[in-house]
Amino acid sequence: MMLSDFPLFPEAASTMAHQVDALYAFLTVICGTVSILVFILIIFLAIKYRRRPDNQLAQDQEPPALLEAAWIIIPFIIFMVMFVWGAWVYFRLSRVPDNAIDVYATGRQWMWKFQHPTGQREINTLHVPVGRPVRITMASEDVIHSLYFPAFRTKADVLPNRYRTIWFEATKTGRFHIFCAEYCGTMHSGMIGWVEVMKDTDYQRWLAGGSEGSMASQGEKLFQKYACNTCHTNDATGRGPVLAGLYNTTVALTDNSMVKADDNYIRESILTPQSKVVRGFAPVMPTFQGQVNEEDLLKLLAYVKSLSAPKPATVAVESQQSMQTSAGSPLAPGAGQAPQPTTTGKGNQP
Amino acid sequence: MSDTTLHAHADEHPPHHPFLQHHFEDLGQQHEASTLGMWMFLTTEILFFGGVLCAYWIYRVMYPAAWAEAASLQNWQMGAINTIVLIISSLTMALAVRASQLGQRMGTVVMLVLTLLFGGIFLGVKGYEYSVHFHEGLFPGAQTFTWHENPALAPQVQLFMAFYFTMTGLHAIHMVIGAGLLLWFIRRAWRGDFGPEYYAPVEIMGLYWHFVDIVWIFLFPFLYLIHSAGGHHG
Amino acid sequence: MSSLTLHDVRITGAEGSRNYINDEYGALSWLLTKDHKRIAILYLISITIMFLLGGSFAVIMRVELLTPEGDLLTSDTYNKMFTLHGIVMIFFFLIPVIPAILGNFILPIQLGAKDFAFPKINLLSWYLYIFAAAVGLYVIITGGVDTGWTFYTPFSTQYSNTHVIGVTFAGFIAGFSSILTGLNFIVTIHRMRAPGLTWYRLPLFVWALYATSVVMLLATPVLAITLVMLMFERFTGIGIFNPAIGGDPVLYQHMFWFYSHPAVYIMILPAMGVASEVVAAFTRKKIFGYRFVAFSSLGIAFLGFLVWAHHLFVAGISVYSALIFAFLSFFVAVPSAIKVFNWTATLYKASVSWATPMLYILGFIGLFTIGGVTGLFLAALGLDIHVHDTYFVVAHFHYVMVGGTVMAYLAGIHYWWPKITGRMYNEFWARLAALLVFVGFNLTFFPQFILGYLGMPRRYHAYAPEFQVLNVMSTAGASILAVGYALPLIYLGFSLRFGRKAGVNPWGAVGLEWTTSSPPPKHNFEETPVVTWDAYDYPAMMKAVGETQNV
Amino acid sequence: MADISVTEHHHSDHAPTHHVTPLWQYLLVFFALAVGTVLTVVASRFDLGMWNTPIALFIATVKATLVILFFMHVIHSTRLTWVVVIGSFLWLGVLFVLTFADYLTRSWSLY
Ligand code: HEA
Ligand code: HEA
Ligand code: HEC
Ligand code: CUA
Ligand SMILES: [Cu+2]
Repeated sequence: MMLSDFPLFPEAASTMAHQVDALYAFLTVICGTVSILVFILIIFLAIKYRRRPDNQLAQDQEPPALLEAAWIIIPFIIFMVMFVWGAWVYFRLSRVPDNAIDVYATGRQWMWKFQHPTGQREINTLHVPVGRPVRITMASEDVIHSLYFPAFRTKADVLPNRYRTIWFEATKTGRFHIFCAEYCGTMHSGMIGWVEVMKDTDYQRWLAGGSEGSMASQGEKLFQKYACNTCHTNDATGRGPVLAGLYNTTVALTDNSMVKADDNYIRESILTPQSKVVRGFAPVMPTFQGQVNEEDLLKLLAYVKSLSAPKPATVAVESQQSMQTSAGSPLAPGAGQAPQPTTTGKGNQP
Repeated sequence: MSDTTLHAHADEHPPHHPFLQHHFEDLGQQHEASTLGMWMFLTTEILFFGGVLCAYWIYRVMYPAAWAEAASLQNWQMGAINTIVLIISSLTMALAVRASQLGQRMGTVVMLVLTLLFGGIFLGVKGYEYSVHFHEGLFPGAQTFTWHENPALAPQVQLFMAFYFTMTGLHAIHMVIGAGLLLWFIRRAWRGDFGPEYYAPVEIMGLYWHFVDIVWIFLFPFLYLIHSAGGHHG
Repeated sequence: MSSLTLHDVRITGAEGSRNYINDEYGALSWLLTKDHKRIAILYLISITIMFLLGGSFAVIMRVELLTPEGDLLTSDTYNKMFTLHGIVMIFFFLIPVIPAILGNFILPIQLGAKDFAFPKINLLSWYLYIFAAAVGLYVIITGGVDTGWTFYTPFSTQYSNTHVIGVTFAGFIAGFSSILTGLNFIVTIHRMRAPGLTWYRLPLFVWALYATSVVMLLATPVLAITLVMLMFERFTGIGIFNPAIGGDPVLYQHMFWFYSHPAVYIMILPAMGVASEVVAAFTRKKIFGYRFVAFSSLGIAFLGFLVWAHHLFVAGISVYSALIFAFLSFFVAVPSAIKVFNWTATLYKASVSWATPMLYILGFIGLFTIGGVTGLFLAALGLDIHVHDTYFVVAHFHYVMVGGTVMAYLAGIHYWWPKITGRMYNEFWARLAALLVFVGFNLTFFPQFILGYLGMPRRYHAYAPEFQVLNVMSTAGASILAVGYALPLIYLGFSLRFGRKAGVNPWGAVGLEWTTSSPPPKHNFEETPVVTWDAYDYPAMMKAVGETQNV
Repeated sequence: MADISVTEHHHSDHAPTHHVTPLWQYLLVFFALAVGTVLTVVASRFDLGMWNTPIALFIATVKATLVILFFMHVIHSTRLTWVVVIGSFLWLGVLFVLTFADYLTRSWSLY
């Protein structure tokens, strides 16, 4: 009668939910069996061999030693099955499908802010289409939060110093809980919301309704506002590298290492530009730490990502790369134009 | 109880040494127990300093440029002098242990006093460096960190300085505790407590002092002598 | 030959003579004592008080959680409640409880030593504990703290406006207390064993405490330095985990769990030691696979250091390192399994007494198994994503900590109570309490597994209405549990005055502690014993004694 | 080596061999430590590319080992002491290796 008030199993509304549930069921069966077996055995043995006048003394009888090996090896094999299965599910939960659509999220005490690439913004509610993988790129403005969708069986901590991503593909339309799962202060339990899963057509209609322009176009405005465009021009004449086509390529750094230009790399390039300096360039880019807030940062990110548009970008990539190799090699070893740290200290010149 | 196979021969001891505690069988057991105890304690110290070193290395790998820049703000001459000073004090400490092993009362006292003296010099130099950093605005904190000669690196330089003060500060606290102990040991040595039979306390004091020296042996290159990664860029 | 020895030893302790309790009188003779047995009593009193305090916080929380709305307490108060509950229970109750009370009392006696290697340091640990507890109480009285027991940055360093420095300082000091205890244990076990007491003759409680001490020594300093860095950061405003200057909050979590995961083995290993003692004593049998059980303690201690980041699976560590840590997490389960199966096998063809300590231990084995296997759920990466930071985790750790360690502690205190006080408690009430604890415990925490899988996050002051029924069950269970815990306070206190005299060896158990009078004399033994028998050599003893008392 | 054994005063099976290190050994170790310090400084003045850090670490480790073995008498200590010393550094290694296992693989991509 009260079944709706007394659920034993959460709703499963994503492609991964059933896989997590299957793993859960497997573990419950194995572990449940073992636990019950242990209970039954101890109760049975404790009753059967309870102390009576005729067995004041334990019979000094040792079970065969083979047993010892058995209960080391058999559980171990079972454990390894659990590990492999768990790892497999984890990997699928971590690996974002390539065709995912993007949503951006910011956590702050105590609300969730979502932005869609088309520019819609919402608080504590998230609209997504059913049947399409959705990737959420997110960061926190203050402490650590954790974006949790129980019905999708996924969550990820939202950090103040870098982007995390989380993805899901909803399989049902409807409203599902959003919780904050990492303790974040007074209203931690109030940092909740709903995810609205809509039919794709409804979703497209929803997206069309009213906006301040796409995130990328807002990012473009910021790109001018923060004067990024003074250095990052569309051709190789600027002081900074051309950003078109940068996203998801591999970048060579001055210390000869290579990094992938992913979300976090771009974020880092803006906030702590000197920590990874592109080969062939002087570390002259100023830090924007403390000047660009998380939401604007996401817009800049969306803009830089939008520059990877295929047509002109392929040209840009090539020109940028050839520029780097030609300009890079003569500059590389001890070109002296970089400010040498040793000149600023005191008392350190021999 | 008359059954002699049951019980240790409790009263075959010669008269008890004045420093033998009642629950030990003899001075050998006491000596062994106390040095083992000290080593256990040093184990915890290794992990104590090791924890902060681990954090330090994580960031050093993350921010090589800032680390090199920040290390160049340290006065390496002072660091080098202090390293030598501390090594000398370690030598005198070792000699103090030796003197007490050989029952040389005055030798022990003199060596302990020298150890204290060099330890004091070390702390003096360290204090001087601290005051200079303070004036340079290198002390981490919203108000106190005013160093911005290289604005792009300043945040991570501040991070480095947080390590600098945590690590050298903890080291200095250990030195101060060591100095306090030395004072007490000098008194006991003067009183003639130690000798070939009973020098475990001096040995333990030595273990502690050498450990503090070892910490510095690592801190010196870590904090003063970082060469910029990759060599050619800031 | 060994039978003769046992027989003789058994009659050495003379009744009614001077013992450690009536040896000296006056408050100072207790507060300045260097006798490990008196220090154990000091710990017994102070740790019990802390347990009641931590339990009161739990009761307040459970009452608040009766309804989905946060109507009884404000959010801030609730947050302080679970934080203080966690801190008091972990740092001031569970970590010291078995080593500092039972270990302190029994370990030197089981080794046939007069005292620990460093009696003064032993007393110092107690004072450090008291000092830390005092600082903690001061913080509680002046407003509390709301970070959760894990003190995650940057909340703890920059956003909380409660007494974080005070309480982390208390944790820091308590850490030193536990370091010194561990140090004392290790040196004592290495250097103070009675003649003839070789490693393989040691009771398993000693092995367990040895492994525990290793963990204490190697893990606690890292917590200490982490808390120092945290205090420094909060103090100067700028520091090592601060994202604004490039710090990484996840690094804090690494360092915190480098201690705190091994710390859960600081909590469970001594409990496993007690279990081995009690199982042997009440089956009158040598523990099956003695060496396996002994070495599995060391195995757990070692492997326990390699798995800490299983607390960080969703915190933002790399996928590859998550795989490593999950893989290693399953390894720790192997030595735990060895123990469970060996205890169970010991019951086979034994002479099982249903005395109170044994009831608790039978409960312990079952509940620890449930707690342990649900740990496997959490270690299975893909599943942890869903249940991390939900009540599933809360249920898991209460099963291992309350169902495991607290049960084992209760078993231990009942088992050694006659030795400690010289008196027997009332068996009827004791068994009733054991039953209540078992029932109340399961009713409290089993529903939380379901809640967790349903998705109820932990540290929630108000929750979604569909979770209410299970929460009400949980609160109901907690009230039964409270009665179950209150009873021992009463009947054990009662036994001090009215209990039957215990005699040297009321259980007919073997072990050096059962060869000296109850309560033991000041220096434990009239003369240093020489050991010529193996641990738990019941057959030999039984032959020697002839007939036994019924228990 | 003019070792003076003082063990004959002990009548316990616990008694360790109490070894008095000859003076010249202490002085030699001290000299090595001083040289090591100078070497560290000198090496840091040159740009050795990626080798600067390993060299500094190597010299520091050698110095520390000398102090542990000779000043702290581990070379003449019981096996247990060796275990304790080596064990504590191994444990520190666990902290380093597993923490770095996270940081160094964070940028690896998933396939
Ligand atoms: C006494 C304390 C204790 C103990 C012993 C354990 C034991 C274990 N714990 Fe637990 N744990 C905690 C206390 C403890 N834990 C606490 C306090 C937290 C939360 C902290 C916080 O966030 O506040 C936690 C959280 C926690 C997490 C993080 C969850 C999260 O936050 O997402 C994980 C993940 O892997 C975990 C795993 C394990 C494992 C694998 C064991 C293993 O050691 C268990 C091994 C035992 C067994 C497996 C049972 C016996 C075995 C058998 C009978 C064999 C047969 C079985 C089969 C063949 C299936 N624990
Ligand atoms: C040893 C460890 C230990 C122990 C014994 C307990 C015991 C209990 N714990 Fe808890 N618990 C933790 C360790 C422990 N806990 C930790 C580490 C956390 C995480 C904190 C965090 O998130 O930071 C936690 C969190 C936690 C939560 C989750 C809070 C949240 O996330 O929002 C809950 C909720 O039900 C809970 C309940 C209980 C209950 C009902 C008991 C019961 O077993 C308690 C029973 C005891 C009593 C009822 C006291 C008996 C006393 C009397 C009867 C006398 C009356 C009192 C006086 C005279 C003063 N605990
Ligand atoms: C003073 C000139 C200057 C300004 C202003 C500037 N940059 Fe840069 N930027 C550079 C230089 C030079 C580099 C290459 C060296 C480096 O990596 O630090 C660079 C690198 C980058 C990179 C990494 C490019 C790559 O190829 O890997 C990104 C992304 C970037 N900048 C974004 C921005 C954004 C966004 C802004 C404005 C908020 C901005 N920059 C403002 C000079 C500048
Ligand atoms: Cu945000 Cu909890
Ligand atoms: Cu753990």
